[in-house]
Amino acid sequence: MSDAAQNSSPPVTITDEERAELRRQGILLTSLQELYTWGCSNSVWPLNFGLACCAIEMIAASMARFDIARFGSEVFRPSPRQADLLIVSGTVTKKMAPQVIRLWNQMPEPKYCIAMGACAISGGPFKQGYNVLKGIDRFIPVDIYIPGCPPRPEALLHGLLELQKKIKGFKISGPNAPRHLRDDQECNCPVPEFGEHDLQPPQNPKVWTAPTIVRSEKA
Amino acid sequence: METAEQIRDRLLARFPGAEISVVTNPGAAAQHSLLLGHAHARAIAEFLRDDAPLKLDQCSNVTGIDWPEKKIVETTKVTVPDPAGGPAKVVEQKSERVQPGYLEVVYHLYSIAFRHGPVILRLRTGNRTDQVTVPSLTPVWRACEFQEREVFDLYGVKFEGHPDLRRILMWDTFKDHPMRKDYVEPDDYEWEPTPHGAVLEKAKAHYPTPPAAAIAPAAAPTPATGGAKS
Amino acid sequence: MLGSGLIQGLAVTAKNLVGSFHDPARYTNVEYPEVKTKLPEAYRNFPFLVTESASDPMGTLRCVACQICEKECPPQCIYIEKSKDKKPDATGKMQLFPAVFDIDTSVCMSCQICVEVCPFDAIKMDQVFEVATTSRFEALLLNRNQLAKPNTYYHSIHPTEAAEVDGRLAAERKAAEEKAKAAAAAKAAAAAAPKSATAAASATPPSTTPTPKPPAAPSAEAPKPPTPAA
Amino acid sequence: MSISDLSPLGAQGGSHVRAVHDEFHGDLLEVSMGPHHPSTHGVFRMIVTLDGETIVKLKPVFGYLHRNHEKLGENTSYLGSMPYTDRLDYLCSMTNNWAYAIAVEKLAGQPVPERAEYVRVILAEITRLLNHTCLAGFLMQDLGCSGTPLMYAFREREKILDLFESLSGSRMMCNYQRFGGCRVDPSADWLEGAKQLTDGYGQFLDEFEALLTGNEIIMARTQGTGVLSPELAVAAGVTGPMLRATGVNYDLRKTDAYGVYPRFDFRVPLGAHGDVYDRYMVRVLEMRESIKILQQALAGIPAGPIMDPKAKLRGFRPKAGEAYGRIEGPKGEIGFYLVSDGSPNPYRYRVRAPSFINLTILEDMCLGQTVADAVIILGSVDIVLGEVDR
Repeated sequence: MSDAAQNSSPPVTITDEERAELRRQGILLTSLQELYTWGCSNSVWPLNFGLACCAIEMIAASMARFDIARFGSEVFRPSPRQADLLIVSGTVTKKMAPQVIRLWNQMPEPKYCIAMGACAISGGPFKQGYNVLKGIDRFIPVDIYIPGCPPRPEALLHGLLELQKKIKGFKISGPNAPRHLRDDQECNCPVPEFGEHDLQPPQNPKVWTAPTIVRSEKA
Repeated sequence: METAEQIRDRLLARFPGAEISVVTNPGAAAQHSLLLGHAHARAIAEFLRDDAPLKLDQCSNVTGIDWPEKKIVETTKVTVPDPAGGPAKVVEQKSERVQPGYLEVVYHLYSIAFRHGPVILRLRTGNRTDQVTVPSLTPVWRACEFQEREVFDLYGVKFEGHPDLRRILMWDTFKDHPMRKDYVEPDDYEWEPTPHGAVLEKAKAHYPTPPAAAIAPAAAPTPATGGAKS
Repeated sequence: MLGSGLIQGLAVTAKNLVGSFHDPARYTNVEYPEVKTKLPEAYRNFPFLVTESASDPMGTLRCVACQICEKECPPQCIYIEKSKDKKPDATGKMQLFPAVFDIDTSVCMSCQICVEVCPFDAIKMDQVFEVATTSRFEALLLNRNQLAKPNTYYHSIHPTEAAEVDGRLAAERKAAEEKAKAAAAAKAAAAAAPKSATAAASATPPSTTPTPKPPAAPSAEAPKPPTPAA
Repeated sequence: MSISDLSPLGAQGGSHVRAVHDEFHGDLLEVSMGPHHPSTHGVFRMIVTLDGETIVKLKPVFGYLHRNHEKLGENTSYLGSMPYTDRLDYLCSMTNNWAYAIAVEKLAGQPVPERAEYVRVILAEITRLLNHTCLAGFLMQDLGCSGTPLMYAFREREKILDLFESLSGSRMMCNYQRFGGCRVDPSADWLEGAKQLTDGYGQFLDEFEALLTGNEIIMARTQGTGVLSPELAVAAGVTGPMLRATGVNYDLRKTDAYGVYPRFDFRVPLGAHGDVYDRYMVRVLEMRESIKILQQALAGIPAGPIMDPKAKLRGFRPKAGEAYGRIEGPKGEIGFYLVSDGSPNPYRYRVRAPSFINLTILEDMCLGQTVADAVIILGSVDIVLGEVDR
């Protein structure tokens, strides 16, 4: 709404950047883009998929008090074919990981992933366990990380709003376009096999590489 | 309820020649247990279940414990007579022996009918590698079914007579027994920003230098006494 | 009558439907981003470090890098490196300070054990929960600059607890000052008394009172951390 | 595209649906329900063999949430395991805390002050209300009443969670009990809040029962479904409301008389048929008894310390020995078996998880029932996967 109001207000000042953007894409495309991302961001349907403790808070977020329906995400689909959003809500164990990745592969694009809670992000408190995956982002790309153990339902809603913000920033063409609008990017992730001691392979190097730790002072 | 000793004596009277001994628990709980030999274990379990004064009809908890081989240094004081004829000296002699390791299965039995318990049974394997079989008590108490499977999965104890002995928590192709004390986890310590202790040791393999030394100097705002590190 | 149970149930839903228009007990929705639930004072999410002053956070950290929280943290998400030198703390004692203090909030389980074990009231629980982010490694690993928050902030989120802590710290400080004063007085008295008396006096008091030193003059020797408040 | 591509289990877990030929039954169908299934309460999986719609075989598959709780417990201190127990049965963290605290207190011979015992009883009974209400909501969800009962249940749950949060600081993961007492002393305001909740809960239950108990569809679906005999229940170690629904009078609050339960006047509701409806009714009646206990406990809570003054928080090292401590959790007997070797970490840390052991007889209850009934039978067992797989 505010964007539209800004655009229609009389003293229109276009920055050079916007001018360049307009020149490249045209008014039609940018309006279409706005419409597209508006539509996408306000109808994010999550997959009805709970793993552990955080799933209870996810259910709580969909109940009367927090009411995720206010953001257009109350339609928890039981089938991955009808879902846009995978909320990884809980500990992903190594035994469960192939199934989670398969579910991700079965979701149609555009699809998003929220890692809800410490366990989904990094393994959390169960990180040092032999059967716990140290973060679902070892295998599938994650859009939003919500730390907390478990995050409050409001925190999940905040994460969802962040995701909507991210979707609203998408371009429909060009090099910054999201994965599903481009031909050169793979949408599916390889599913690991159960090995004798661990998953094979233990991570997907296309999605995940651990940075080296540099303990410099950040502002 | 009878004490562990009384139960043992009654069992010995009923099953002459059975290996039954009381394992005392030195802790505050004082829940003593009965260590059973393999030969009579199932018969004894059935007896305990059906015995009129005990009637331990509920097997509440089944668990494994791993006791790896342990080196025990024993110091014994020996009096050595002084060859010079003086008073005898007390000399400490150290002897080292290896206590063989074993796996132990513990059963906690209660009686719902008489509301007493626990009577604790223990079964031990011969060692931790090849003699890891104990008799299964699942035919006596159905409650042991999944729990014995769990002990098999996590400790590698084989239960003889179990109807469906498969891995229960880990996947079928998994090879290790992760609850054993000497289990080595798969190495996935690529990102350990806050390591210490055992985790630091494992994370070190993934960093060219130990993380502690790789730290960029902290540009600490200088406190009153000048705390800036070089 | 068949169907009466169904009708009764439908009456309940109708009551709730109608009730939701006028009864706040039946309309519990909190319209989150616009309206926020008032968090209870006890609410905890992630830890933060308390500093005495907002203008010089790094100079007035209460933390003395004793590493107790690092050891006690169940998921091991705290990483501390001690400083090489010392700075005076609030009571004027020379203390170490953390050169590096990192908390991995992607691992933290908000259990509050670090707060409970901290003898210096230096680490407390924050209430900020809107921390969703798009990047994992940098954004979720908080360093000491990000963790440091002034005592006034602590007062604003946990007023009762903060007042209690401040009261305790002030009492400790006062006790330390009085002790120092008494020790100084005793020293002066001892100096005035004849030498033999000094020897006798010095034999007993130092065991109960700490080294008599005025708080203003920081000493170079390692000070012991203050005893945790009971 | 083959069926195995469609299935979340793929080739590894066997396909989702598969025809099995059996010479006695003709063609049987093997259906893999879970680990991603909307009605399996988390990541539980059952491999169900069907003859038409009738179940002829059902094999539960565990381990999809096996988080190595016991191994982690052996690597952390006694205190450090306390927050992990919250995450076992994540609907009832307070009772898990208490069961663990009671086991450690047994191990170390640690006394608990009277006020703390009262607070523990109050919290445990509130947890029982919370768990049974949510269970009823989820069970109705499994039955097909989408939304409404669950939504009412969660409305009440939020009230309880607000209480927990204002006391312990967290909605679900309370981490509240300590060895020799409780972490914080509940204020008079908090106790007043608990009183209000207790007083209002009866009214909610009346409404909830009006919605569900007399409903003909629920009766038709649940009565006579998933019948469990008392003999089998006892042999299989089934505990809690599951066992009492079969008519066996066994409640640890009465038999073990732990805490200050002997001081309260309450009854143990028993079922007669052992079917799904009885399990639901036993839980509803238990909630009514819990309200009675709460009223007595809130009226009689004494003043005094909340922690034993000699209790140690850090450097807690019980001397060598072992102890098995158990309490009546909302799901059944939750017990902790601890072996100490005198070090700060337990040598062996074992959780006796009620919902894991209650699943032993899942197949027996489901045989001969239709596949739709398997879902509600599972729902009535009341499992939480955090506890089943640990």
